[in-house]
Amino acid sequence: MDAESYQKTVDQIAPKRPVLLNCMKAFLTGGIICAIGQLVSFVFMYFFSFTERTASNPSVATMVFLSMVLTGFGIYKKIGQFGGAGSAVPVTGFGNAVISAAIEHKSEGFILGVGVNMFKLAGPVIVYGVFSAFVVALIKTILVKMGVISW
Amino acid sequence: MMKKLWIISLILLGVAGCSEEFKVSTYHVDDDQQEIETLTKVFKDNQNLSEAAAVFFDHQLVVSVQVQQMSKFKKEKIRKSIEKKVKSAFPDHDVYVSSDLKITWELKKIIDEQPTTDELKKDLKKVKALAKEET
Amino acid sequence: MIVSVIIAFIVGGLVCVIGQLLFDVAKLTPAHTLSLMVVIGSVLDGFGLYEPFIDFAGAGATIPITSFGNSLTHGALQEAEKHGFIGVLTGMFEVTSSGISAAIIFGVIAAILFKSKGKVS
Amino acid sequence: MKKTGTYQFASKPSIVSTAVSVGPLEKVSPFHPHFDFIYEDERIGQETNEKGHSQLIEDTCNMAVTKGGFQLQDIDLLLAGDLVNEMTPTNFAARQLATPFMGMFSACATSVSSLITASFFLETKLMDKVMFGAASQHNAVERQFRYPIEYGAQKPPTGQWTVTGGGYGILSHHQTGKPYVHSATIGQVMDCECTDPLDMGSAMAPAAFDTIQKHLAQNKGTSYDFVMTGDLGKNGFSILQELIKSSGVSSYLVDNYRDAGAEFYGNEEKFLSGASGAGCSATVYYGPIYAELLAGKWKKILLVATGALLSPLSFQQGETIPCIAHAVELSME
Repeated sequence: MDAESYQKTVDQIAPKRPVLLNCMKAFLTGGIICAIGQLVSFVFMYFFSFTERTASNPSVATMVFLSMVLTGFGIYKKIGQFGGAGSAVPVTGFGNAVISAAIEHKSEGFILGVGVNMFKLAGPVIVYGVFSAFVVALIKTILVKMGVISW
Repeated sequence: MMKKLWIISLILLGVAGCSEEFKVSTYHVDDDQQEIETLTKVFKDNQNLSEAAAVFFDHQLVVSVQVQQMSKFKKEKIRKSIEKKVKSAFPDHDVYVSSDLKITWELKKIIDEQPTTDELKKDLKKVKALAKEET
Repeated sequence: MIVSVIIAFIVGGLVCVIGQLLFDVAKLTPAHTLSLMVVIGSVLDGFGLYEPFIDFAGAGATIPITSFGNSLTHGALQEAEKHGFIGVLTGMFEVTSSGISAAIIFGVIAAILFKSKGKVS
Repeated sequence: MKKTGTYQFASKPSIVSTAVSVGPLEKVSPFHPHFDFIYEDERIGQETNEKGHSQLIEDTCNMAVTKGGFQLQDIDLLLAGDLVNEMTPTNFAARQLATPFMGMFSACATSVSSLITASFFLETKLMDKVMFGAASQHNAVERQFRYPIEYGAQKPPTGQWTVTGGGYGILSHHQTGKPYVHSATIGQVMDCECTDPLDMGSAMAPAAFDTIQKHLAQNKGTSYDFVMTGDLGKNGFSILQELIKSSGVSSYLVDNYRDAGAEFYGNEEKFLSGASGAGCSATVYYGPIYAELLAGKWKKILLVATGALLSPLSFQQGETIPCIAHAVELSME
């Protein structure tokens, strides 16, 4: 049996991912999470002295907190199976990745387990976020110094 | 509430571009109507605003504008152009223009309460400090 | 205000749809998808496009992970504006820290409080 | 002539006792009346999943010994395995059981590879009682191969659910009234360049097909009640059926194919393509299937356990997923 023709058979028989349905679910889930984030930021603006801009930081932290509660009680993975990227792309998904790894590796202790493995899944986001930010900022700074663009 | 819902539905239909009701609220300690009118004209000249609030106090002018949803991409540009216009209209005032919702809320609170001079001084200081904070 | 919530819902939802397409059509793993989205956010800020996007969509732009890349770049650029090239290195975490620090703090707290349960979804 | 890996056991070694235990989630399985023990706690009352895994193996082995009316010191050899790194759950359970022990690893095909190996030991008459089997624990295996349990990753419809459970049996010299091992086929590793670790069924189907074909070719004219594969799942099983249909193996007097993984959780959609894990084939083969053989419901069946021989490392290094399938033919007189 050659691999190529077998892959064709697999493609024919294997159930297709319901892309459209998944996208609708992702839209709904992600939309709700962002709408909640917006409401949370209004709360920070209304009751505390945060402006539209500065409210985003405590809102993000609050969303991560909510993510911790949902992850801890085993609810976030159900949301994840339903929402797909809708629950992975918002910062709550980042929180879920960190927190689930932390809970999972508790059994190996707090240093070698939780500490070492916490960013097992979310690490690349930070690594490539920082690296791309560095590259982008460097290029822009060079262009500004050369006088091609301004800040 | 109903009016808000009505406005929203209009926006969602995409026809709300210019028909949105434009509200200006002001508080002038010395109640100088002419100054208020000059300022209101600056706001009315800009088609992108949905709400504006301003407080005059002792040659200070703190302004906040709310930009219509569809113009929010250009929010910073709009704020800057308003700032420029207000500054040229009130050259003898210390002008501060913000486009932040929180500042609008705070200014409206001041306008509603019409506080005494001392309190107003404190309030405005607080508002300005808030607005200066960056992300 | 309600408009802002609806806009956050729609825009945030659409950002997630892009993520879902990267999952299902491009067949990327979650880690690849999220890394890519962070890079996109950081590049958009390089062109000065992410801040207007936040002005427009509020939480629809700040809650998705793309805002992570934006704030990293933004911090770096702000510092670079003040201190030149050194700022590119030092400014990185100026703005972002809340997401990362919240995740670390709540991660450790969660590890103290919870145990994983293998219940089926 | 190329070796086919098929052997017949003239001494007809019999499976004299079996025991099967599963976790709480497996209660939904249509096979559950035949499980000897269903734990209320997926961690078997232990601190960690791995300890629970070990406890499950130890308990089930003890059960198999007790059910057969034996004692642990009667066991000549324990041949068993699981999926966790270096098979510590089985090794640790063997420490408690204190019988002679050799670890077996054929991924999810360990249930059958251990039985085949046991049959050779019995055939030589050097040993009297060999215990064989395999187990898996959902949380421990998921962490090893995929994501943390609480991570909200979306599984595609081809994904499978690792069973918490273990099945062990004791193989002894021929006894009338007990199912015996008639023959076996040791499979070869097949690789059809599948790469998706969330679609093991497709990766394993060619291995199952190859082993079935070899075994049936050596036993022409034999009529089977059914051929049952291990954990192809609904998706992998439909691919196997397609392979069989397009190749004409159906002429070998087999018209009934089954798959333990596809049947394990019934039609519960939340388990997606069905069950997998070393515990899947082990619990089904040595639980319900053994019970039905013993009751005389079936006369001759072919069990083909399948295993995907990947590790997270090999997957991340871009390797494809090689797979294996071992077949054992059980008869009941």
